Amino acid sequence: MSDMNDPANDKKLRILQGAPTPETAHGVGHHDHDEEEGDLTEREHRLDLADLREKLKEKSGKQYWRTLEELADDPHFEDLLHREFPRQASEWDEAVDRRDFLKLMGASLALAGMAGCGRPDVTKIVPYVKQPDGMTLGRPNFYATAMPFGADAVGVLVESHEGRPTKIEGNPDHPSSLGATSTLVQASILNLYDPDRSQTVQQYGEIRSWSAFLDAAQALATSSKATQGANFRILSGNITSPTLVAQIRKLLTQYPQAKWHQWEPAAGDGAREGAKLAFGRYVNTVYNVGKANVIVSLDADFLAGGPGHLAYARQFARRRKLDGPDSTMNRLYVVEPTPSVTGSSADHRLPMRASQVELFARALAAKLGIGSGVSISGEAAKWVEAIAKELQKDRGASLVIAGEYQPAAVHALAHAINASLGNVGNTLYYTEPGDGEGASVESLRELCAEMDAGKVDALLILGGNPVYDAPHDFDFMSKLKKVQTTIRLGSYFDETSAWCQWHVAESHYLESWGDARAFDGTASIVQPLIAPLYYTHSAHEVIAAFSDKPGTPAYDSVRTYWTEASTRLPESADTGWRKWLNDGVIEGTKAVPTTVELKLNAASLPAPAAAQGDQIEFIFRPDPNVYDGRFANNGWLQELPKPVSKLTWDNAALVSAKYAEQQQYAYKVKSRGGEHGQVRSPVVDVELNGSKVTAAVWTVPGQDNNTVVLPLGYGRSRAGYTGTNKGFNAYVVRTSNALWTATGGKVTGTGDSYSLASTQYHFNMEGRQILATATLDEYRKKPGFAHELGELPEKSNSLYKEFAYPGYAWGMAIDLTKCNGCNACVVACVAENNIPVVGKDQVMRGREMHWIRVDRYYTNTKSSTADNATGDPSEYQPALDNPQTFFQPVPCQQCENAPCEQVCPVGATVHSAEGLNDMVYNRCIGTRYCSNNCPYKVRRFNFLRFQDWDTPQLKLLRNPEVTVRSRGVMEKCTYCVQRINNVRIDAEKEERPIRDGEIVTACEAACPSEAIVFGNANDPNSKVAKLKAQQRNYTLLGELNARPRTTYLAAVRNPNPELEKA
Amino acid sequence: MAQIFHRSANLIARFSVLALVVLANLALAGVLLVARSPYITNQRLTRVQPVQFSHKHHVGDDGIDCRYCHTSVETSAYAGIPPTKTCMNCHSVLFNNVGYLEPVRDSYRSDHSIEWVKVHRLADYVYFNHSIHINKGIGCSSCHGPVNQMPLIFQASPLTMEWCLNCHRHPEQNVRPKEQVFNMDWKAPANQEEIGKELVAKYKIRTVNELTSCSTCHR
Amino acid sequence: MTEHHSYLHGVMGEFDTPEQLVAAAKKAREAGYKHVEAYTPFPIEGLAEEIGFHWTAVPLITLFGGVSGALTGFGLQYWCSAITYPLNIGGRPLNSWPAFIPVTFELTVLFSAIFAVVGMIALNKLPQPHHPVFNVERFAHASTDKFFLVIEARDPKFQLAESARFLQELNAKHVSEVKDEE
Amino acid sequence: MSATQPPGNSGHIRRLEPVLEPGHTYASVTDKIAAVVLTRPLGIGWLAGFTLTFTITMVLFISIAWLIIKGVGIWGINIPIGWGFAIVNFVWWIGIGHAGTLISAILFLLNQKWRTSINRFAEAMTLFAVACAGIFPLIHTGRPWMAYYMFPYPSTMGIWPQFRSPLIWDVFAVSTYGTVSLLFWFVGLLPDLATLRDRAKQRYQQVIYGMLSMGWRNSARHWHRYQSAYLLLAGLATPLVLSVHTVVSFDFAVAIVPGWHTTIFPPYFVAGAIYSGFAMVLTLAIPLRKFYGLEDFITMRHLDNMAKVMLATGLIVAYGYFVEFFMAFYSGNKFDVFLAEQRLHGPYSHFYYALILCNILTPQLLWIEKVRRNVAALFLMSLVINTGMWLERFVIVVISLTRDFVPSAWGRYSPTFWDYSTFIGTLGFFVMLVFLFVRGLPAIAIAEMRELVEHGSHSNKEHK
Repeated sequence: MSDMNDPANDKKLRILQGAPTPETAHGVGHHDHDEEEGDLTEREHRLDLADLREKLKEKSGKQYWRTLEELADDPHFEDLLHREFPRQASEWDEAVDRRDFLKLMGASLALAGMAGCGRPDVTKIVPYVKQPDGMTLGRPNFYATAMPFGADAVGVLVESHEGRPTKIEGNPDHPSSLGATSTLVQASILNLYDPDRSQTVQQYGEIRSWSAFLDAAQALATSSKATQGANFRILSGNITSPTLVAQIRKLLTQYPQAKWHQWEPAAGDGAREGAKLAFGRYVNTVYNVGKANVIVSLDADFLAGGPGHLAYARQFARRRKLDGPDSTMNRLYVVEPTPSVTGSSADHRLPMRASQVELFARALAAKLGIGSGVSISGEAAKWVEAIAKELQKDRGASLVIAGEYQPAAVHALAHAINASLGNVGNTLYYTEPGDGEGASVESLRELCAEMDAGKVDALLILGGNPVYDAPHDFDFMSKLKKVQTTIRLGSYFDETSAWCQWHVAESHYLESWGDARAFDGTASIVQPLIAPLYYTHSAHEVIAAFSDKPGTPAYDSVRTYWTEASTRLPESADTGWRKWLNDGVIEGTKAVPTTVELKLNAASLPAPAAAQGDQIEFIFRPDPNVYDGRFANNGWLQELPKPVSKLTWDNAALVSAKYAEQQQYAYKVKSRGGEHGQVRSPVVDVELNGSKVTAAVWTVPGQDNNTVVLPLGYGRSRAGYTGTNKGFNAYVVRTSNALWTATGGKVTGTGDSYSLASTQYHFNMEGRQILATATLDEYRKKPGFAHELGELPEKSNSLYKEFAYPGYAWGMAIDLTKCNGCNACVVACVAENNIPVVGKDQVMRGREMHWIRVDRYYTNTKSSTADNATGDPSEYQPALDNPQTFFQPVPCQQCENAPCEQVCPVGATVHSAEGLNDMVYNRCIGTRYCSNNCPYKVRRFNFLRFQDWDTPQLKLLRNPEVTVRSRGVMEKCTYCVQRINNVRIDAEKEERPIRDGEIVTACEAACPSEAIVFGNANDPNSKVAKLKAQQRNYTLLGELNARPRTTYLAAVRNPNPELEKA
Repeated sequence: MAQIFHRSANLIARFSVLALVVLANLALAGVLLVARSPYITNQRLTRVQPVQFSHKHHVGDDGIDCRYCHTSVETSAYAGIPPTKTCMNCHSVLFNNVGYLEPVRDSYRSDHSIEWVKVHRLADYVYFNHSIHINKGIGCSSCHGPVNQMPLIFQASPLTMEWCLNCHRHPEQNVRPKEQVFNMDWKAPANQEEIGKELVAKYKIRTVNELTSCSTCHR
Repeated sequence: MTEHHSYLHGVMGEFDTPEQLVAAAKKAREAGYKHVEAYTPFPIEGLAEEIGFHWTAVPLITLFGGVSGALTGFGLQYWCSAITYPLNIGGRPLNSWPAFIPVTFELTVLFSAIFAVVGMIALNKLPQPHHPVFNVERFAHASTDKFFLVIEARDPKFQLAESARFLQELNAKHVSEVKDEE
Repeated sequence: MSATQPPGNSGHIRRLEPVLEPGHTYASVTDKIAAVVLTRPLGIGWLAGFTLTFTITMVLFISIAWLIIKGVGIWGINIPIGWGFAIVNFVWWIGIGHAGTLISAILFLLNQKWRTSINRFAEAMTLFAVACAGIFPLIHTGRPWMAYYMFPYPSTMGIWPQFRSPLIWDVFAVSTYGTVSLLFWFVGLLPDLATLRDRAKQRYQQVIYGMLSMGWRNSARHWHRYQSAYLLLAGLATPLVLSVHTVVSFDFAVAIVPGWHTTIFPPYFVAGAIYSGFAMVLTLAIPLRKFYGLEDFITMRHLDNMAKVMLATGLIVAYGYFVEFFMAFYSGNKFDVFLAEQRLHGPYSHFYYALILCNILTPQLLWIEKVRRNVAALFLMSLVINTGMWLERFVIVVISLTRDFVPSAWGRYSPTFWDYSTFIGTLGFFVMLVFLFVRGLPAIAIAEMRELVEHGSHSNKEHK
């Protein structure tokens, strides 16, 4: 920790301003002071055991291992390994625990050095030789960049401590962020420091130098020249980087015969094809969710997934901002097969199997006079009636959104409906699609066919992981074997790299130059915050390797592109560059709306597949945490409870409560951890499309009865230490003709059971004052409804006289009407506060460490006191077919009469003068009495040594402003006291009061819905005070008179009265 | 029955009982004293540095201001250890070939940092911020002692929590006019108490209650 | 046991029953002996009074211990919680005296108990592993089944032969002189 | 004149067997008891028993070592169940540690002659139980090496313990109780040590007992002060013994956890403590009197009386259980009501029913005189009751924590191997100490037995 506290520990630091060349940006963020940084730039030098012994001779104890670690990052060292220890070297590739391997090394080298463990007497200060300008030691700098993701890019501001990026915040100026971040964005910084990341260029698993690769690439280039690249293929995912696209296009002009294929396993092409169907050409659809009074989502999870979801979530939440009973709300209808974040926060939600949604869309369209009517029955019919009426009422201010995983027809119908309602131009508009976002299964099919036919000699795979995620009927691996030269650019040596001849380690977006377009076309420069930690390279450099200018640094490519492109922009690159970097967006790049005319003849649409009775329908969805599998090795995301199912570390075949009952699936809550911890769930074989996968079953209330969800992204065989062999691989049963919805499979119980780690099993509130809810009408009738379940006792009831808080009184208000349970706050908290990952076993024991948790309750279910229901999914009750779902983030409530403080024997948790419930880690002896006495159970205990003190990369990641807790101490949320203190110190220096909104907690900053507000409750004009003044404001378990500083604003939904009474 | 013990046993017995009690108490007192002794606090302990830098010479004799080297002391939590460049500003000209400055020149040439041995070392979980103290009129010498008289720098204060609290509980006893903050020779005047009180009010120094809250220093 | 340089401690008479001993002690006092000591295998009510020992300071010492314990207990807690480092603990008052009662009570008991025992031992001038009476062979029975009366030499009325005879007249069994070497 | 034998009510007298079988002289009691320590050779039984318990003690130390190395995570505890076996065992052992001082102090003040022959080893048992109990609060902390933070000493940090916390009260209560019990025990031992010194044949025995007895010489003056001190100690120990388990019960009663936050706890914890304490005394006394032939001293009368005490305290405990439920429903507090139902229907209900069986139903057999006079039955009963009392603590500590305020945070608890090994380890440790005690020190207060002979002779005269 002292290393972390001491800014001067980073030697040779450069902040990447203006245009440094990659060389100058070398070797940032070395924090180990007692070691020399070997200059590894010259290519020739080779290690042998003698040098190694030499290097390690005088080192001992920790230094010894550190040196070994450092050496391990030296390609020549790996080179050496392969010469000296071929067998273990293979282990190395499989990215088993690196430290184990190093220990093995140490042993085999028979080196002394176990001595001298324990804290050294002297610590060193290692100042700069030449301090970079523009930085102050100990004050973090923030740099704007963007995280490219799928067909979108999220603009972020990255906090950098002396050159170490430690935390990602949203960029308010960026359209895809508006200041918010998602779980994936927050967690992406952990990937940067992931020790399992691939670190060098390899050929057949042997370490090669970059120059060696360049030579090979050039050789290939020249040979391809002859055939005009006829046998040369590029495979990539969706690319939003204008520069990269331009580079590829340029390459393709040099090799006219060469082809570029694109494949995204978790991005549906329904939207593109739908547009084609509707308008005869590809266009992007951009929504103005904020302008819509009525929103109909046809299986679209637009609040938590897909391009622009952060912006949509914010716009949506702003339309649900309640200042008082007279405020208005928008209304959201969701039709979907399995509960999503969007569905869970809808005013009306209708479970419907995926294949039926098209039928529903047609019925709705017909009601609105588009195409011919189709028969739809039951609840759905009532819905069509009601929705149609509403849409008509709100012409021009309504919106129909089709889901990413729905077929083209649904999208086309949505376009048609929006057009007929005059929504185009109001609540949505169309833009020209970016080149390079054409990923589709057909593209991959074509490639596979050619590979099979032996037409491909050279295949360049940029990112992705086709061997793992291609439809299994393509059998990509065997096709790959037929290709002579295969080159893979990937950040991990994964399933695909294992079968490729060349593997080039890919740079993280935080350590390489690039650019990316947001969902609305706005482009940003991706600037690195740190020089590559390992010998990694970006796609720009790899493409350049095949061009006539091999070895062009990414920076040059990007800069050149924008120099040209800027002619069309208000500012030229030379003048604008700094501004672009500073703002994080390039002015004038936002795509202009394009006009389209509807060519769709709804009547001519092929008849949708009829409902197959109660035949089981399997749907594939990307996992909310690991997405298509690319985040599988990210511990933060693995341990993050999935928004609706609250599962961690695994995926499971999700089934409805009724289905589970029909199949008599028995869940056993184990005494280990129990309700939040270990649940033994039945294991089933899923046979589909001629192949089989074995999966654990998990019940998701509100799922369509005949639907089984198979989440993608798990069952990785070469993900890394964290992600390998977690969950089951749904790609195994996924075929190209049924990418999203499949039928004809069957589920058979195996009789076994499997332990799943769930952080919340019990979903009923047992009639306690925990999550107050009402409909808009009820709220208007009775604005104080939240206080019915019991209220704060009068302060005068207290025997004691109150402590006064004359200065600041920090408080938080969480608006449950806005919260959609997306979990961004949880990961943000983990990132900000150095919260350790404990692993599945510990989660199963009920020892997860998250300081803020998002509870999920089903309000209309039976409590377990009533008729001894269990109150958990192991038992069916009709309400579970379509329960009312609510989310509640629970951080430490910072009680003024804190029960935890009173029982601590050593005063390790006491109250600050500003009403914070301070937790003093270094005083804590770990009696856990405070946690027992905490009614909200928000305290977390280090039962074992959960922190990783060994891996150097993770030391770089840590936030130096927060103590790293070790074994045996209690920890908890402190309202990000480090942020409070830093802001306060600045204010004190200027002798002015702290402004409202000047302190932003990590969770507040991340929240897309602006549901969390922090501030000074003593200041009547502060946002938080105003919220607390609302009648909706209530206290969790107020009757206990703990007087929390964190209060909640009751959840209000806005259902359609017609559907209500129906 | 035979006498078991010699009569001297009486004295021995009583004395040893007494001794036991006394020793136990002495041991306890001893532990408490050692915990406050330089042996534990590293007070007044000079360290061997790569360059035997003399604050006495640079501050005392040459009268160089603290902030010339410790640039960020007014703005950041860390006072900042000067980069080699700062040394070279002068020593590229002065004493530019004396042997004992070779490490500096070498560092500058080879671009490898000089590794100083840390003298003032706070526990990892203490978050001390230089700038706020400087800005509220707490002088360097209040904690670092008469640096201008130290040929080799050493830790002048015990840096125990007790010691920190003394000042956080009675800021008026240590606060000085801001213009005196970098004055190494400043001595508290006779009427420090009253001046102190005025300054505390003037500089809007927070209440003792706030200054002694745990989260003021621990996070 | 070498006899040279030995001095006389007193004469000791042995009795079979408590009753005899009490009677003898009574007689001895009536006979005007001041320094008489009795040894019995178990406490005998009234015996101490018979040999002229009426008042013991043990209760007073204990009381003192109790009072000081109570003061220490409450004082310590009050000082720690309200004076030296007043901290807001869950909104409870700095001087939460009800919460301070248990510790105060415990320390009261602890101190008085220690004072009682230490006081008793000290007043009895223990530890004193060596004592002239131990030189008498039969004195071992003092911790089993015999009752002893000793007239000490320092008694002004003491004369070896005289006092020994006096004891025999009280039909003490073995009358022996209690010696000890310098 | 023993209080249990009012003259004139001679019919009553005949049915009561004496607390000491007739025919004993000062010498005989002394010989018989001292012999156990001084002359009796080490029996194979003793050796075997000691070896076994010593081995188990080693298991305890290994468990603790592993705990220090790895952390409390090796146990089954989690969030929300922050306290598990460790605290259960702590409360249980402390409870057991109550009988000794109670017998010595309260029965002494009540002038119950029958206490004489059992108080010595009851006190010893108390000390050993407290020793076992003391282990747990220490090792259950996350950082045991920091436990000294709990003591008020002038630290360089300038901070002090937080005296509002029941855990601090525990620290003081338990350490005080341990110290006072030790003093009480030692004072009682003083004359007996002297007796052993005088009867010892080997030199080393003479020296050791000589030192321990500090040169006690049975002087009348000494006896006088001795008695006054002993009386005072008894007077002090009486409120103390009641306070200790009251304070322990505060650990729970002061907290807000449903199932803990109950005003009935102090009285029924104390009753429960005495309950289990006497049970343990029986568990030890019955084999002891058998193997060392002390039936004359520990007569049926003692067993009978102890059985009656257990019956009485058992009923108080039963009342406590009832009141818990009554208050839950009477108060209508939804959390308490819910918890009460959970005890009956929840995942751990079987523990609760087992508890009722052991602590309330079975002991009712003690109404029957035949049972009270059947040594084997009493022995079994004592074991059952101690099991029950352990279950009671488990129910209180664990079940309450599994179902507290926020349903989303509910959890469950299951002990691990190390939980069990630590608990069993303390059992071995306890018995080992008892083994050492019976061989090293007089298990029965000799001097007081001589007194008893004295009184016995008187009362016998009267009856003739």
